[in-house]
Amino acid sequence: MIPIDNFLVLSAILFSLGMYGVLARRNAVLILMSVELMLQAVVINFIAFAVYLSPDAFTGVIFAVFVIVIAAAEVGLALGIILRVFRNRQISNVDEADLMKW
Amino acid sequence: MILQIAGNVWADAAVRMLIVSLLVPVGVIMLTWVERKVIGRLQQRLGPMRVGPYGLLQGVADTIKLITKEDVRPNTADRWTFELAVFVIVVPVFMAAVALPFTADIFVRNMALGLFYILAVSGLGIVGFVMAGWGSDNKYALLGGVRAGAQLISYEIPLILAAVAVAMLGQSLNLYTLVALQDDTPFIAYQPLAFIIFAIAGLAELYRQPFDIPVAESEVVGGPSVEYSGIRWSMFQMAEFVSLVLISVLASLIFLGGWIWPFSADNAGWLQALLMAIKTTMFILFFMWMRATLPRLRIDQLMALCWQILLPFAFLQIIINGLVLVYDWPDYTLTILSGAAAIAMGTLVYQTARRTGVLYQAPGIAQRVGSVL
Amino acid sequence: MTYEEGFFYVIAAVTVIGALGVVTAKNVVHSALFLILALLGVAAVFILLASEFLAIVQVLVYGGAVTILILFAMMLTRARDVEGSLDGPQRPFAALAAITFMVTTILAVTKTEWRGETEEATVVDINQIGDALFTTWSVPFEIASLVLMVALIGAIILARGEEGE
Amino acid sequence: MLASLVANGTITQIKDFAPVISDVFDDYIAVLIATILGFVLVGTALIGNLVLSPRQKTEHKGVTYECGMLTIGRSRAQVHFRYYLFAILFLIFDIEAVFLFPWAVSFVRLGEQAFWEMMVFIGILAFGLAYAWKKGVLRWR
Amino acid sequence: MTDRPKIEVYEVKDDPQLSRSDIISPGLRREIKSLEPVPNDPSQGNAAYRQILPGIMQMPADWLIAWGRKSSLWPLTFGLACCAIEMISTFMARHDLDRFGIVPWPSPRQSDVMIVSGTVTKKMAPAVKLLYEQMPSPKWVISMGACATNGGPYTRYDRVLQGVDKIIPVDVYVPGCPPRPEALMDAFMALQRKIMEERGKIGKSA
Amino acid sequence: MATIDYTIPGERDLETVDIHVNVGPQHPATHGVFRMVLTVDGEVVTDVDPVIGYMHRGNEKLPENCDYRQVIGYHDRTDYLAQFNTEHCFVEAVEKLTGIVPTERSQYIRVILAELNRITSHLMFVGAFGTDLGVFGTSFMYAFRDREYVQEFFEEITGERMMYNYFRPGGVAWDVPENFTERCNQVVGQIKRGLEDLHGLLSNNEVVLARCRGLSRVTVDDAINWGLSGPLLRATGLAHDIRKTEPYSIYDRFDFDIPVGTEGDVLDRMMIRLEEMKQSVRIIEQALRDLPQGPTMAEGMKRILRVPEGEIYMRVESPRGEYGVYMVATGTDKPYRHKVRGASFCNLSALRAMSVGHYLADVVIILGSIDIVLCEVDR
Amino acid sequence: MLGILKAMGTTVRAAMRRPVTVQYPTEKKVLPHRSRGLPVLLWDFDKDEPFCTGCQVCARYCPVDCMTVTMKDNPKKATGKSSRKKIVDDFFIDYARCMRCDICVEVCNFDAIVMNNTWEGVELSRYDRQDLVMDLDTLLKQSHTGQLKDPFREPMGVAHSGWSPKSEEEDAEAAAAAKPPGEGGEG
Ligand code: SF4
Ligand code: SF4
Ligand code: SF4
Repeated sequence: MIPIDNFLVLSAILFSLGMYGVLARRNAVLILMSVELMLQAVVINFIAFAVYLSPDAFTGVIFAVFVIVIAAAEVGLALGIILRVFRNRQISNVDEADLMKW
Repeated sequence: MILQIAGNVWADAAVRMLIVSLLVPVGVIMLTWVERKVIGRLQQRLGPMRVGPYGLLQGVADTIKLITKEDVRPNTADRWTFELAVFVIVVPVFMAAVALPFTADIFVRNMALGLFYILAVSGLGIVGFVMAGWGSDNKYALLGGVRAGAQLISYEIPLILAAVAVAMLGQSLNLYTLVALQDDTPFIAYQPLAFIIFAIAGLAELYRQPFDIPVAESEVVGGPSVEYSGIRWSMFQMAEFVSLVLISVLASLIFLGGWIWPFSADNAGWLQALLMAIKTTMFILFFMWMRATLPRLRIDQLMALCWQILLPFAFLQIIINGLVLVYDWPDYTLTILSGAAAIAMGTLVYQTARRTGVLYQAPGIAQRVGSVL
Repeated sequence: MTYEEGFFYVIAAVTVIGALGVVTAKNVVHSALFLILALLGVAAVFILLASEFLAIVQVLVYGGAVTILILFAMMLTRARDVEGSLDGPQRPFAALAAITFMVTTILAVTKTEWRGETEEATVVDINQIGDALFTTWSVPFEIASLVLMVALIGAIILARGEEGE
Repeated sequence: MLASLVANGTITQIKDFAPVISDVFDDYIAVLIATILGFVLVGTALIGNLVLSPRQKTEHKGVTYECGMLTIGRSRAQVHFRYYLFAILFLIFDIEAVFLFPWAVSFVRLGEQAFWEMMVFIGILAFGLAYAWKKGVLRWR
Repeated sequence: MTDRPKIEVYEVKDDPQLSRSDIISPGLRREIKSLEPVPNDPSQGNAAYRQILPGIMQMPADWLIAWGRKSSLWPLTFGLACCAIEMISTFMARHDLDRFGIVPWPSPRQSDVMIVSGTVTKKMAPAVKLLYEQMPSPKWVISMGACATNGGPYTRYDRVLQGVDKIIPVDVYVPGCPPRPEALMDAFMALQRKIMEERGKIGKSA
Repeated sequence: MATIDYTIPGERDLETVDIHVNVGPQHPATHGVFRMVLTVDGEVVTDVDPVIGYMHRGNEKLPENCDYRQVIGYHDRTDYLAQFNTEHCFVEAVEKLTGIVPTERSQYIRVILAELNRITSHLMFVGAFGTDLGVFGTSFMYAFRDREYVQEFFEEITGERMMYNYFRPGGVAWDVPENFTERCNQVVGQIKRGLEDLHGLLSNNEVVLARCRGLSRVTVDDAINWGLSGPLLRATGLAHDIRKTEPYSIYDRFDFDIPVGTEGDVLDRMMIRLEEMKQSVRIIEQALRDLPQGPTMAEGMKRILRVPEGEIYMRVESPRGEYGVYMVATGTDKPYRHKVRGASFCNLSALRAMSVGHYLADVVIILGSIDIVLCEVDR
Repeated sequence: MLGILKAMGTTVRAAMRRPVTVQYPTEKKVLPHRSRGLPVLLWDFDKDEPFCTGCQVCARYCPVDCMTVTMKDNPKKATGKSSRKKIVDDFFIDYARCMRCDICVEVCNFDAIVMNNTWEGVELSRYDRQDLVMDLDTLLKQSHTGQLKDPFREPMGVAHSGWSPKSEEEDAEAAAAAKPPGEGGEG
């Protein structure tokens, strides 16, 4: 049986990679994808704790389901915002989207 | 009785999967021949005749030709996207084949969530088309790729909803259970509407006429596969034909009572195989018949059909099932309601197509031009 | 180490490679494809965690929908594959921060002694999920639907413009 | 009939039809094997092609095909945003399917309440769909 | 760098003339110079199995491959002039080329044989040449009709190419104006014979 | 033609840079080697830039140093789907200039063959149009099945399947075989049976209706301004058919109807062609009924045909519309100037106006509905 | 839906009928008597020489000038076996350029050339375009060996283009009028 630490370490690595992406990238879509990575790491943690530590396993699973759902919704919205910015400013780099209004 | 090929479970699965993957090329070769023959007859000519007796070796010859054909990659194509797209298109089909039983004995694995799994995995192939379209750096391919993406994802929703309707009747996602429940009545009798939706959506998932918009020869010349040559191109064909078989098998499992109906649950193995073969062939021939007969829809009509007609009616079917099951109404109410809904859908489509210009929405610039010119 | 661990390491390697690709690829579409790889790896990790349902959900939602969405958005914003235009000057600091975070978390995780750690992963059946979802968690379930609807409408408005033409 | 069948647990006996103990892990080992085999099949075909096919580099062989003309402008152009809208719709309803599947297999056991919950859920999303419809998102213009 | 889209289209749209030249003539300008003939290379490149396989096993392999090639010749759907009509009617139900395993494909990447069916004008010649070069080898060319062979009735007109073999190597010539469908089928059978005869050559370039 | 302003507010939600897509010269949808550069915004075509001239092979210039008999061969190759109609136009022109009166029998033979040829041309259209619509070759197969019957019949008369070179100033080259009448009836019967198939396949199909109805409507005024002729013009509701308005050969002796459309859309164009085949069958039956005996070549023809000085513009109703020949003769045995008015060319000039602002898929079938013959466009 | 059903019914009915295909290489349809293959010369059996006198009228009238004819004094005339003063010496037809217009047959005053109405006139695919230039022997072979059963000579000879009793001045006129039109492209 796999010790739980493996999963936690994996999720830590994923999370920090996503973090790097968020910090380093400039293209908004890429930043979004990095955020997705971080969320995945979180989900892994949820499941790991759920199936290893909690008596009623499915609570964590349901949490994971909700995380996935909300994440997906967030992707849709965020991409909508990015497209909106792109439409008005013809840019897709966050550095340039610095004005609060245009 | 379980046909255990190898002692170890994994070895058993491996051997079964190996058999499947050896059968796939043979089946595809035969299917190409069958399709050309059938379409030839529908067009009042004889298909292949001179390669082998009645052109039986046509598929073999094509395969040899294709495998000894140069594999060209455009200079400007994005190398890895272009070359990996083929894998992304073919592999999901294999993955889906794992959970799909043919008879009680002929299967790879019997998954608890088989139906759900197949629907989920078959969605992966869509990415391959977008990759192919984007990677080959060709306008036709790009148009075809995004068209394929839009069409396949859109029609996946009605497909899934129809499958949900079946799962509601069977209260299970296990294909064995679903088949076992149809020993006296196939599910098509309970919910014809779901069956029609499933058939249409399946046809669209296979991007064949009248839904062959991604690969339309007279518009985007062959769509995503336009830049592919030789065996790499034939992989597209293989994926298409295998998924044709998969959809047909799935439909005959969850709607036509699989290997049980109209006989008893414990009929002999050969009888089961025969039943499934007949039902599957029926579907395949039907798809070919449609292909030889119907023209192509336009992409906006395609989307309108999916989102404005199929989707609401799929929800309607789910609601009907829920009501009947929860309040434990007699079965024939289910049949009646679903049949009525199906007829309603048919008439709706008929009216829409008949009324002038309802399905035709000029994209807007037209009026301006009319005034200008 | 058991064979399961072997699988785990392979899958973890694939996932991490995918994640690395996402954050380092020079071409947006390439990093999107790497994202698919990482997400499928995570799905496999779910399998190792004996939660089949979640893995399939992962494949369905991320393998199919989200990736297509991201690919379309990318082709829409025409994010060109120009060298260096994807990463900002702040890259080294980002790397530093990420590495620090990773080290600390890994230390924390490995040092901790998890109490009540079961020997066997409890297998989650879809029926249990259904029961829980529609009894105990019915309110968040409904709220989720609201969130989805808001996301849908919001995305449409954003993409089409306020008056929606 | 069906409902009663389900209610008095006939399903559980019917589950016995499943020949192989559906052990999650073994299932997905099979999936892994299938994936590998798929890659192997395609790979062998490509390698065979590599060995058997003649290779000839001519000047224009790699030119992008565009009806015998040279490409005008950039090929990897920008796709239209309508595709994106349909992707959004698909995403939303895909997630709905995620909830539908567990519901489908358990709502009879849970009775009316679960059923109506899902009806509300579908209703809310249907409102979203109706909004999209009204906005003309579904009409490709 | 800011990723602003070049809106060249809109800018030039104000002046139709400009847009025309901008859109069409670059292609033309590049076409003109590419009219020198494609060298005829019967080996059609180099096949790896020539080096790998021992010579004794190459002959059956050759036979098998040549058989496969001759049994599924896929022409390019490519009609030029009047001859194209007879070509089409050869594909149609009455004389059904599908019997030979010959089905047309629209993209040169998937086709093996190009039927030059009709007059090749000097404006069309670069396109024909480009399409031929885009076809993956091995590939063959059938010159159908008098025009494609040597200008035919229009040979006295200077915009007409005096035979398509001026730009691409031709394997089979079919006389006639237009050739009967049977003549085209006969050409295909001649091509099949040729493939079987030359099976040793293909893939063995010096 | 005025330029279109390309920034229409509200129609471009996200400013997309249009891509220019080459369609043709080698494309399954462009019949022949026609090329158009489509400016595509997503799926909508915002500009069409037709490029012709890929088939310009001197069909007008070469006849100017051929004698009048050799010119007939070149007219066959001008509109290679309606050879008999083109020959008819040319020989009528020569006869008008020289004052030769063709014999009765030859006139009837000419009309019968020309009408049969109209049928083959329309069959070709229906087949190609079905393929543009996306039928997997079936309509093509059925159409050509019947077309073959007619072509074999032509071969029995003239000896050629396509380039007949059969009409001559003053009559026809040689008399038709004895079993002409019964063979012709047989062929007509086969055509009637074949038309059933085509109607069943296309004319009532919901998909076809959904695709073609209301697509690229053209008003009568526009059609006249653009110089459309033939089925395109009749689809707009104007009953203009040269066989009726200025009957050229002996068309005034037959009674037949001119099918006219109401909408001027693509569906009407298709239906009109399907209907015209029926009318042609009517003409053929009447002509067969009173086909006179007698010589097929006018008396006293000089061995070398010299056309007296003069000029003439002769036009006939070819399947694609008005096919005209303008000829200047200077008393020698060769035309001094020889100009062809191709129907396809004039109809094609309306392509941009018809198809801008439609879907990519629709532009293809609009082009198909024009039914061009490239050798007639470029000549 | 009804229309779609109708269409599907149509295809099925077509599938029920016999296929119209003629399997060409094995079964060939009979060519009509008037079928125009490519021009061949006729052999005069009782004189045992070709009909052709090499008068070159056909070469002059050929629209694409794909014929080359030379004439010589007939040796048989001296021996009195034949009445022909002149006889064809050499005769080439470039089948690759012939447009099968039948004019040469019409204008020939000696009924010496006809269009080949057998399958040999159709199956002429060659690997080299030079092989399509036929010389005298090849052109005569068909009729000499008697494979060319009954070639089609239109009943009125060339009357349809105004055949009046032949006279010297008209011939001269013809010769004057019908110069080889234009310069040939490439031979
Ligand atoms: S050879 Fe004759 S039929 Fe063929 S294209 Fe040339 S002119 Fe037309
Ligand atoms: S064939 Fe006739 S016309 Fe020609 S050279 Fe011989 S005899 Fe004279
Ligand atoms: S048939 Fe016509 S083209 Fe051919 S040789 Fe005779 S005259 Fe010349």
